[in-house]
Amino acid sequence: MTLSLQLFLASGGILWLTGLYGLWRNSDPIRRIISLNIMGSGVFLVMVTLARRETSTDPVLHALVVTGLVVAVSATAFALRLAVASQQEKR
Amino acid sequence: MNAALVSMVVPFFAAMLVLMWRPQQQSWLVIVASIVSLLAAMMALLSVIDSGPQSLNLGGWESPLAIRFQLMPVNALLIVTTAVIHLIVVCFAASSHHCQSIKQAFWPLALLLHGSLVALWLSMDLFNWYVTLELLGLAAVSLVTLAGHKALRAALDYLLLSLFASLTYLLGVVMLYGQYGTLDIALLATLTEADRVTQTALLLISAGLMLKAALWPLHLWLPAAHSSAPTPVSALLSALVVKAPLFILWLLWSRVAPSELAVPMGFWLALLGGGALMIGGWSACRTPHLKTLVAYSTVAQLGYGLLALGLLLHWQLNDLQAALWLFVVAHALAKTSMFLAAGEIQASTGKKRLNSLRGMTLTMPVALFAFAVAGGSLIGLPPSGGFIAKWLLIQPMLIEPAHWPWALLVIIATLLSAAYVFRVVSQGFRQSSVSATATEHGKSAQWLALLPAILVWLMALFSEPLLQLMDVFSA
Amino acid sequence: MAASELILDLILCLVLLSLAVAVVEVKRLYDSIILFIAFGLILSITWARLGAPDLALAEAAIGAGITGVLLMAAYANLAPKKHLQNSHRSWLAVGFSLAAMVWLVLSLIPLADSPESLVAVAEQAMADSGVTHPVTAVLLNFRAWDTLLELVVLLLALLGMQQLRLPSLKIAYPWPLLNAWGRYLAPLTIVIGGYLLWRGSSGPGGAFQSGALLAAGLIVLRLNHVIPGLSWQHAWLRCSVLCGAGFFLIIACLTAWLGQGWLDYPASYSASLIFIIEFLATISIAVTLAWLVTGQQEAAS
Amino acid sequence: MMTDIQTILPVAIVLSSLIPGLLIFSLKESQHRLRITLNLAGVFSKLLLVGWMLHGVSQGQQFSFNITFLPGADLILQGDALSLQFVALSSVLWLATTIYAIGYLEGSAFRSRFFGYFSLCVSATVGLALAGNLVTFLVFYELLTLATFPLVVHRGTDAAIRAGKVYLAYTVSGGVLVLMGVALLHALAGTPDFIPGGYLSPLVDQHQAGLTLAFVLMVLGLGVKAALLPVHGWLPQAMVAPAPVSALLHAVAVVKAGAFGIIRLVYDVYGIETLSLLQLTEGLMILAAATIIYGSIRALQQTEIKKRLAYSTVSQVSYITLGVAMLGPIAAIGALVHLVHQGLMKITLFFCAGNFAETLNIHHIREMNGLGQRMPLTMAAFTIGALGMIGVPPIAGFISKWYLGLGALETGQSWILWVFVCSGLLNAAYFLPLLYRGWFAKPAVEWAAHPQAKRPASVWNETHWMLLWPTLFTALLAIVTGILAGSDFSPLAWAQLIVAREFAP
Repeated sequence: MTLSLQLFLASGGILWLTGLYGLWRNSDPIRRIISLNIMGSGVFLVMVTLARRETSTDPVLHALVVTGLVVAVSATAFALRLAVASQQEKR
Repeated sequence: MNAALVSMVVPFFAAMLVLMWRPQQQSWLVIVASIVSLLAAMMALLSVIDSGPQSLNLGGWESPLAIRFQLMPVNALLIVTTAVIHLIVVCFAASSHHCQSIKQAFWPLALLLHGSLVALWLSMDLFNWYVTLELLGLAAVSLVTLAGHKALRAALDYLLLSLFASLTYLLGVVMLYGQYGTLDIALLATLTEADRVTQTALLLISAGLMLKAALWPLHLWLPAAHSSAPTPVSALLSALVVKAPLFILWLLWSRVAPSELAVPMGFWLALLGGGALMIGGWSACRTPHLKTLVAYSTVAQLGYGLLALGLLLHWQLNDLQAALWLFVVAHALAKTSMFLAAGEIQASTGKKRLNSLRGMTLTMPVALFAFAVAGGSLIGLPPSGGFIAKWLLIQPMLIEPAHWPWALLVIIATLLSAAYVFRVVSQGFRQSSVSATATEHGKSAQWLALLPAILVWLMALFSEPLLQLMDVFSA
Repeated sequence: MAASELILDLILCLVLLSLAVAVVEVKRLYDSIILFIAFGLILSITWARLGAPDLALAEAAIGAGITGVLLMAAYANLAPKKHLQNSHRSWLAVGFSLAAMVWLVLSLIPLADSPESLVAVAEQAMADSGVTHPVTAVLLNFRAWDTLLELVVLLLALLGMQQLRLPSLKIAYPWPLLNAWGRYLAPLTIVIGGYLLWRGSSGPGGAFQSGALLAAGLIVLRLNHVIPGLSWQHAWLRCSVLCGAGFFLIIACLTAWLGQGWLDYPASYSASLIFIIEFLATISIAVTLAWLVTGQQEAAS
Repeated sequence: MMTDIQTILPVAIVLSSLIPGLLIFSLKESQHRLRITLNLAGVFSKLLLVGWMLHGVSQGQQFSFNITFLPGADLILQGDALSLQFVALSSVLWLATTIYAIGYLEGSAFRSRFFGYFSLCVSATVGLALAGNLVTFLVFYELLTLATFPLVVHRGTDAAIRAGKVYLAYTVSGGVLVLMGVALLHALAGTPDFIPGGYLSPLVDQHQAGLTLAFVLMVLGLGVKAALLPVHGWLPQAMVAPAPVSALLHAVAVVKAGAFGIIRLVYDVYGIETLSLLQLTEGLMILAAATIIYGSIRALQQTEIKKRLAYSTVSQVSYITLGVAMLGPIAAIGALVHLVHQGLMKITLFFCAGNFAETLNIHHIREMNGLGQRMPLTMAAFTIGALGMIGVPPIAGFISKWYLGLGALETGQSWILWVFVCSGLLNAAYFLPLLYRGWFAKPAVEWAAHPQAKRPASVWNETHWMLLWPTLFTALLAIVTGILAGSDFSPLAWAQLIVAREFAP
């Protein structure tokens, strides 16, 4: 079990970095927002994996992930709207 | 503690009331809410002075499970500062003619920002800070977008960087939780060891917070966002919002981090602070636009905070935290004044550039005076709040000959800040070709811009109780 | 057994990672969005695999579903020339990322062996929480303050979007199939949403999942022009957006004023209080999310 | 009862100019009677209060007021003999300058702003003089910088703004150096009150480097205002300011603030003993001597009247520094009395220059030919000031130079005598041609045909009475203090009192 936990932890970290890389690499706001979501997914993956370390899962971490998800979706919605607005302005 | 909760809840409720009933005359409601919040904040401060730090476990659960609030002298002071600045800013927004167009949307956002800030100051929980930081970020970005189309690009960059910073912060928090199984600052402080996980986690958290606080070299978003925002918003952002991450950074490194990590990190933080002072000051001296100058000055002044924090950690000197927080409070007041004055001037001339300030001593004397007086505190001229803070900062630098190079840094920073402040002021004294007609309108807004500047100079007279307050805490 | 599970995990991870890299690297924005939605679905499978069914549900509804709709909507409203990747690959960025990867992974791996958590404490407190599902207990009782603030985050996102004064989403002529399906789908989501909410006190589910589902239903109805555009003019809409956070805050104040302390529910009422809060929160979440997706209807138009 | 007054009096002296100043800011341009009333009320109440305190101090009373400020450093205002020397000088000259300025600025714009800042400057100067410890001194020292800047740029022309920037660059840098010096001393020794003989002697062994650095920092910082050699550049530039500003502030208040600071530093902070142990005054002496010679030479090269006077100020103020640095009692008397005498003479000269410019638009030396026929009284005042500067008896300047020379002999620094001789000759070289032109040269144009003004009906009307009378008043003072130097109430007697207290074992 530990091995696959390590695997998921590492994947979470790499996802986070992939998002970071995407953020750096892209200039288009929508792609940047997607990259941010990937970063977020990486963090959530780490959290869910950590919750799995004991026989019973850690409810606190799960609750934190739920909160994090809602925060992420609100921010994403707002950011996308802003991106559209700012690009429409440019035209 | 209850008073502090009232100070936090009142803005939240007021925001909901404004949103729900949408009264035509909203300003009185907002001002009353701010006054109530300020009174409650003062009562909280008094209660801390009387009976020392207080702790509250939300929901009545045991400490590792519950989110914990703690009222200490430092955050009581910050709550009062927040309330004072919000009160001044909403009064300014209500009285300035140039803020008419943004009012409807401004009130609820400003109130939510106020409540969120107080929630952040009170909390002692790493994840709860993540939520409050998100609140602050969203509220701040929404407020920036009030300026209309020109500000959208800056707002978007601000939002993306802020979200990125939050996720960086969150990863670090999760790692700390994974390692130590708690999110509470006080508990973590007893557990942490100087291992690899802790180090990485702390670095991630710090990177996220430094980005949010626009600490050099992660400051690039700040000048665009703060200068394109509407005037009252710029004041709130520069004065308060960027200080919130600094607060967390301070608690984290001075409490949670083991000293093996904190001492070397302190050195680097102090160096970065020095960099902020130099680069921020230099950029402020170069920019042709008034509000951008003020925004760069925020970058530079945050460098003082970082320098104080870094040296506090590096030398393990708790005395420096008084310097750190007095810097924060003094800068908050002075910067409010500067932004309000600059914004009022810019709105009335309709031009962004510095040279539109010609003849301002005649047309808008109070606004220019406010700018100069606030600038005096930023430079650190006595007897102002900024001076007290700087004085406390340089004392430990001077006592050891080995520390003298840091003092040199402060000298250069002071000269740079003097250079950019007087760059503006001397423009105001320049003769203007425009026929000199003193404008009567907007007088009250100008006086409101002057008010925080006067407060920051009054701070010097009350330095004794302020310092005692800080001592209560470090004892 | 363990080996086969490990292989499954390995495959999951590889798929996730390669999808993520593809999302970042593909040329066309449209592909990137589609891949991201797929990524969200795989992620929710991963979470189910990791013993987090309620999170899997939330991720499927919120992460993949609503975010996907949002992305597609934004895509539809953007200038076409913006869709191509413009920058060349930065080897500096790649190099930095690889170095950071090694460092980050090395610091993450030890965490698998340090089982420090609040599991025991939470289990102990469950009896007094008023609910039986631990995640709900954490969300609405142990760390209720986080949840309250999170409702405010939603509200702020809505306020921010609202005052951008964008025209409402361009909604094409309803797709016939969608139209037909929508009439069945929407009521179904309401039923499932209600079930999830009710179930939340004892099993996987709860306010966020059901709110997200309800929002999806509302969105479908809106896309079919069954319900009119959402506007701040309507008092009942304002009411439903604010009721979650507002009621929560009132309860918090009342417990601090009359009861034992901030958010400290009286033991005998805690179950019902939590249910009312969840119910109102669900309404707020559903309306806010739907509103965020479909956009503000200008009063004038 | 008496104790109350002894606490309040120092504050009252500062407030007597501060409050009218703040009130004047709020006045409209047109409320010009009220403004004059406020100004004069401030001036006379200040004179009254200073007179009261002078009396008290000569009787040996202590005046002191303090409020808490920084940890270990209160804000203290106190009146001792040394402060009063400076306070009395600035108050009397404020009277003269206020009347002069009212006449000078009649009808021009921004008068509320001008008089507001002018009063703030005087308040800062007086506060600086009354400061009871280094931190208080620092506070007023920086305030003085701030309050003088608007006066330098008052005219708002490009030249004025440029000069203002130069002024700020020098004075703010100087201020920072002083701040660092004060903070360094505070870190080492705290900030006790000024005390004759200084308070640093216990630290000499342990903190030699710190004390040396602090001294260098502060002398450099104070040297900016005192116009010591490498950092004197702002003073000639600042001459774009209106004449009353040049007269009171740049000839007296600001430069004397620097010199006064050096006096305090040497006598009441470090103390003579400590300084001779640290061997720091040698450098200060050389710097001052060099400034004296350099200022004189530069003055000789100037063709504008105000510029020449400005470089003369650079040179003359360093007499004070030199006298202090010699560390002997007689030289100290010379330095202290020169503080007053030079002020009286130099303000007279600047008033005269202002009168020439205002009445006949004369700015350059070559235009002065035959001025004595047109403006005999002003020219007479100018002559008194110039001769005093050269050191001709019985004018005040002679007294101070005499004591300085004696002091040089007493401390065995005979090379300084040569500096004085040399400087005296240079003084004569740059002042006497002006006198010659004024009295004996033929004017280029007949005064009757001069475009600016017709010949006045009577001698007393050669220029506006508000410009003329202050000039004559200060010129008279310069003679009287010289002639009556031996009496009990002269600046000389007061300087002897100070030195008796400072050098008392």
